[in-house]
Amino acid sequence: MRMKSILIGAAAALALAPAANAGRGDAGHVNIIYWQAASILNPFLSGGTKDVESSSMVIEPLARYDENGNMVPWLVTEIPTVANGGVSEDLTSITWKISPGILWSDGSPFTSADVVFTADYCMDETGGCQQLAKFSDVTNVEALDDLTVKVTFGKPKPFPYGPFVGGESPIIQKAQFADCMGAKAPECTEQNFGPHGTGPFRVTEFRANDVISMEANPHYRDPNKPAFATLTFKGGGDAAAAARSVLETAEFDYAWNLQIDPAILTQMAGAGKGTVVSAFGTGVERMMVNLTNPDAALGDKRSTVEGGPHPFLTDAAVRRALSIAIDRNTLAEVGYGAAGKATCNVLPAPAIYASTANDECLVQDIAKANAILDEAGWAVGSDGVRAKDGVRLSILYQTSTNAVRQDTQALVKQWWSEIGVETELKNISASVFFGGDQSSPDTFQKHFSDIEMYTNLFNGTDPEAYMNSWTCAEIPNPGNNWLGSNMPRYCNPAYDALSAELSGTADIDERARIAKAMNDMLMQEGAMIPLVHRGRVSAHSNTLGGVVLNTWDSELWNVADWTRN
Amino acid sequence: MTDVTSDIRPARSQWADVWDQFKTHRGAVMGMGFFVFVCLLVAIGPYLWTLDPNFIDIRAKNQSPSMLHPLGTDQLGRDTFSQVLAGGRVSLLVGVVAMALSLLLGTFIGVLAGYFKRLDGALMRLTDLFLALPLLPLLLVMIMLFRDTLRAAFGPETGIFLLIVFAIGITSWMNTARIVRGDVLALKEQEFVLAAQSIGTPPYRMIMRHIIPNVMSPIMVSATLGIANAIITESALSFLGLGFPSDFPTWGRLLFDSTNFMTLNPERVIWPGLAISLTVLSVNYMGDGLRDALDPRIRGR
Amino acid sequence: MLNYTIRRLLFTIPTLLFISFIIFLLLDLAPNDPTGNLPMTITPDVREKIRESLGLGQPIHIRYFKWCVQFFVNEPLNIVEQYFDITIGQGDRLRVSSWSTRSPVGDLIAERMPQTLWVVGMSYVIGILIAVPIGVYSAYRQYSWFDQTGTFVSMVGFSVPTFFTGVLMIVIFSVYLGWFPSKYDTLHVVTDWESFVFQVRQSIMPVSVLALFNASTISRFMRASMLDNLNQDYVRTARAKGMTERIVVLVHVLRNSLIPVVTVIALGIPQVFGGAIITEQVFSINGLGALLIQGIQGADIPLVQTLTFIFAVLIVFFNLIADILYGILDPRIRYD
Amino acid sequence: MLDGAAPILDVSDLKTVFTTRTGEVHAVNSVSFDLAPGELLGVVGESGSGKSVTMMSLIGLLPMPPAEIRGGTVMFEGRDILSMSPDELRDIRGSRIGFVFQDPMTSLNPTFSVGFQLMEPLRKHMGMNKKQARARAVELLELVGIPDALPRLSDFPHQFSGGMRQRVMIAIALACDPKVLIADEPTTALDVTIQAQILELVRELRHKLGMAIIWITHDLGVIAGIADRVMVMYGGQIVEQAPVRELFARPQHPYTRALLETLPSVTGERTERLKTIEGQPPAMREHPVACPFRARCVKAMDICARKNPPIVTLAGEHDVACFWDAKTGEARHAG
Repeated sequence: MRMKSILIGAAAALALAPAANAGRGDAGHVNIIYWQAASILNPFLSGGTKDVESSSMVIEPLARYDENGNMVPWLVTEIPTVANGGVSEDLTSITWKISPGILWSDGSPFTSADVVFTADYCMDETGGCQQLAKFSDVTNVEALDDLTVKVTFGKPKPFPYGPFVGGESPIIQKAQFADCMGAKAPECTEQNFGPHGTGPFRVTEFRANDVISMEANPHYRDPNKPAFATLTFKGGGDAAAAARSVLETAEFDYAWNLQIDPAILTQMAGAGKGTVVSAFGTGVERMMVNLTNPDAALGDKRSTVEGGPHPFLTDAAVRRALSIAIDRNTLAEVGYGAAGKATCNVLPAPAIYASTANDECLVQDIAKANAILDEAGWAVGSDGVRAKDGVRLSILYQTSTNAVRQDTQALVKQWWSEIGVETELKNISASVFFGGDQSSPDTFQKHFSDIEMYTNLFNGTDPEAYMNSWTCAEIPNPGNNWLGSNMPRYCNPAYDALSAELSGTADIDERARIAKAMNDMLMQEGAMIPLVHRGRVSAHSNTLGGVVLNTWDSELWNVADWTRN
Repeated sequence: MTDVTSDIRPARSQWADVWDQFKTHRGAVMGMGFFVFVCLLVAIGPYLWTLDPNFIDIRAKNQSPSMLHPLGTDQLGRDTFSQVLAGGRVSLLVGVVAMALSLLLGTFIGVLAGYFKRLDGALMRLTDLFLALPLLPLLLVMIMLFRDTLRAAFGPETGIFLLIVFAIGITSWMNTARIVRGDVLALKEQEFVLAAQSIGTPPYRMIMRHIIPNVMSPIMVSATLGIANAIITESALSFLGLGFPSDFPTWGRLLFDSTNFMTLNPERVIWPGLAISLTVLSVNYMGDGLRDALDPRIRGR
Repeated sequence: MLNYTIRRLLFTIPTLLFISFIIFLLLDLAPNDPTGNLPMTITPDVREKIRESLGLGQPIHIRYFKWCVQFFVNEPLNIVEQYFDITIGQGDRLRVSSWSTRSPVGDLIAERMPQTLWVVGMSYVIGILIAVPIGVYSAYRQYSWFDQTGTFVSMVGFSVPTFFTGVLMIVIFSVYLGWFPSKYDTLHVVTDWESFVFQVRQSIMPVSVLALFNASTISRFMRASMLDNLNQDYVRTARAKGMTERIVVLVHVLRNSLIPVVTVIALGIPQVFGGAIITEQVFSINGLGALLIQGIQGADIPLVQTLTFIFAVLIVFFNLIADILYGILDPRIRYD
Repeated sequence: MLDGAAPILDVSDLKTVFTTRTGEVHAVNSVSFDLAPGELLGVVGESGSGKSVTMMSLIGLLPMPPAEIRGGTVMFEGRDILSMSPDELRDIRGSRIGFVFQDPMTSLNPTFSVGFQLMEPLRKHMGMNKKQARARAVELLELVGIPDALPRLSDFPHQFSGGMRQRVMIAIALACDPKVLIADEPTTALDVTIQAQILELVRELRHKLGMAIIWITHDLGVIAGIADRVMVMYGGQIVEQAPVRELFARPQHPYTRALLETLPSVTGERTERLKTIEGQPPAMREHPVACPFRARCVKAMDICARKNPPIVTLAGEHDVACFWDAKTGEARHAG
């Protein structure tokens, strides 16, 4: 009798299984390809998107942003606000209430001690935490009880959602990382390659810069998720090859960041095996103008404020002419297709922050650019290049190596040649350009060129930290080991004042006004030349269900919900 | 009927003989013809086909061959024909100069090592050393150290050209040296060399008259491979972002850029690929012909 | 011969020391800061401490000595310990660690070695197996259609870069025909016949791309060498003895022709261990080539030094093999 | 012919043409001769006169292409060699007909031991096993006068001197007791004392083994010492043929006479310069319709440019192809 019912039950399960991936692991195996391979699974030690996103399937933050940029509780019961009492009235503390019953993948309970430990881990000054900015102004993190954590800030924090929110600030397990504090952090290979987590998957094998294999976390909080029993996260190759493996050969189910010629992508999507998904976030492909002198003859003072101002880019007329000579719509169409749109702002999203004050540049106007330069006294010389007082408008324009960027460079070079500006193009391998090696002359921080181009963005929806990038203190120079994000070497006390004002303002509309003003100041003073508001472009196979592209957090944020159609 | 006496030939220089023999090799003559044709084409072509290879006409992007663009256009609407012409100048120059440099070095070191026993050990360890240094780090270090200096001295294109040619030249001579040394060692045992030595032929003449002509065939093979190798290494450097500026077309770069458009515009990949292959093929046939022509056993036949 | 071999073997020691010193110097003097790749938030004084712990403050000969001890004594012992699961001496020697991933370089290399050896090594073996007969027959029937076709194919074979042939193969065999996977699965383990078949399927494309290139090069050398020998007097002698063409070509001529080709082949073997950067990238094989280029770009000096040195050891070793083979094949060259 | 015995080798009307990139070269033009068993036939002529090519044509040793045998028959032991299959021909080469080449330095394979090279034909033609072949090889080396033969089997050619190498070559050629031995300038590359030793060896072996020998040389002095009969070649054809004494006593062809004059005279003045034949051999681009020697011939006549002189047999088995009559000093009546 018992035997029989078991058999019937098994038969029923067999019959039902293909119809709906009801239970954990029913959907089998899923393959994800990131053409940049993950090198570590600890986002506190690496800021690379590939590392943050691969680890987001294993370790999780307390709250996340959803696809619309709204904050959603993840490991907590609700988002603390002033209204619900989670954020103190004076905006100096925030209290998170952890959902009960969450277990680590090793079966131990997830508690407030882990959260406190994570804060200590990242804030240890010898540890070199990459996400330290998330913890700025934090003075204390304490466990009120097993499931309650209070974060205290040194000053009123209108936006207290820095720590523990979003894929870049997940919680790591205290028991596992206890011996990895400070200087020892990088040496804990085993922990960094296989952290215990609360996420839907856990690591079974990690090969640095190659491949990660994972399996469903048996202790995941939703007993029916994830649908996939195993997962492979493969790295290597290039964007086109990754797109091909999803869209044309269907070997992989999900491919990330397909910055390739839109014509090729469209053709690949035509094979009918996969779907290209894109969504706009905060990413802007922009040119960083160098306001200091990059002349190699300056030696150590090259591209520093001490080295003196740039011979011609400090002339506002030149920067304006350079900007309006560019046809941004063509750049967007050629390089990004539907996933790009022309923009004149460095802060194009979320919508409340988007300024319209700078839209002059949306339309290319070569004649006007020429007129501006004529007026400013830059006369066309016999070689077709404008010059004034012996200074020629000759620009070294660098970016990372990427087919779309090189196309953009070629187009810009042509337009600039039409206004009498000579351009020399240079491209540098992305791993060197963004690599941060202090002795390499080719990093984007050093900016040993007149103009450099790349995309920058911020996760989440609050622009405060992002807009702080262009304050005087952020200028990279030998004194701070070339650390800093103010590549244009822009320094304006008025801007710094706005920045300070922003961090002290709580009202959302007022914050928007200040952020827009900062954006407009940067644009009108020509510290950078924004080109294209870039969406994220990814692709998933037609058999993969549940993909929701999220540009405010990790793309793999809802991997637990993925299913096999 | 020809008069037999007319066949009594006056003594001629060796090179005239070599040339006579070379002329009889159909493949070699065709190869040489093609090579000269390609050289002339890329040298003169840009004056006849005056479209700027870097001129962008975005409305005319990804076009198939037409009267206006005989080989079509790329993804930015640049004319492929003028790009192939411009690219050929650089690729051929890089290929030939780098190959010549590596052959000269390789033959020089190989002959010295094989001929002078005293130098053998030291030179072969030097060769080992160069072989052991992986090419890429060496190139990267060299390029990082010298790029800015050369760029300042010669401008971005010439500076990089000198650097690339030099870098490829001094990192690819080792195989030639090893092979030449081996051949010279074997040759030294042969009687004609012993005979020449015994009549007191000085080493310089010995090497030029007796050794070099006899190691010509491996050198010729190395030369053929060398040109292809240089052209491809240049494209690999561009691939790593260390080569010429991206708006500076070379055959390797054109091929690389068009690879992703393989299914979209298949004709685009053909031109640079064909240009490289045919050039290498023609150099190979020239090498074959030259080897035959230099071989006295065949010449006598 | 034995004497000679032993002498050569002893001679490799100073050679290797010299080469290792040059590699050490070259990378040491290269304009890369070893601490440059550390996270930017590390403060300068912490950074300085790290530099000191790496021994960067010490004079160069001391650093070189330390490096040698580490490389020649500690690391081999570590590997032996790990492999046999035993403890020698104190057992907590420092391991050479990569600066970027912080894991022991030895482990990284061990992780990458299988796929590189399998794909690149296989392509080399297949390349030789194809090249030698083609070279022999092309030379024997010089200027026949076979020779002309072979010449053409091999010229195309090495004048078209692998980034092109690789993608071409993927488009044809993965996209259109769907026969082979376009990405190499480095986690795949061969356990039974079926998994072996999969392993073969996933290796076919990268192996043939590289094999084409290797075969092209080697067959040119083989052909040239055969041509040189086919005109020799001893070939006529062999024919005058009434030997069949088969024996004349495959015994008398081939042996002489192989002498220079063996050098080319032996010297090419270390390149196998260097991986194939472009092919590895096209098929996402992530072997030693990818590791090396990552190390270079990330200024990961311990990784690059180790890989380079292993490379140097292999070069010296195969050089020795080449010389010994030379001696075996060519009795005229005596080593005394 | 000696004793009127049936010839072991009978060549008639052999024509060999080379196709080169610059056109055809008529290397052998209607050559006919025969060889009696045990006879030693000397073949004389300058370099390029077609001596070697004729002999190599006989046994299919010329590379084809570029060489091509355009006609003629070569009867060996009653069978036409030229119509044999390559396999049949190979069975004859090295076993029934042995070949010794000019340059002992390059004629041996440098990478195989002398023993291996010597045992190769034994095993192939005589079907010997390794042991038998080895024993025979030792015998052969001893036969050609190499002392301490057994250990030397494993030596390589470069370990032998020139003369010794030529002895090895002879041993290889004699390995299977050939009926005919073709020696292509076997002593030219050797110094005089070694030459004399080799000559002595051949003379001795000939009597011991009783084979016929074709001895190609440009040195009439050598021929005088050992040959039974001499054949003079010029421009790819036979210009004169006679028993050795007859030829030296009464040379008929102006070319033969010129050759004889180049020999250093034993009685002559020491200061006298050696005579040379002016001019160079013809290039033989076409099938000769005129006398190939006329351009260098001191007795050339009008007819020589119009017609290639046919072979005329004179008294004493003396053949000559010339319009000029040495006896009368006048033009012979051309048929």
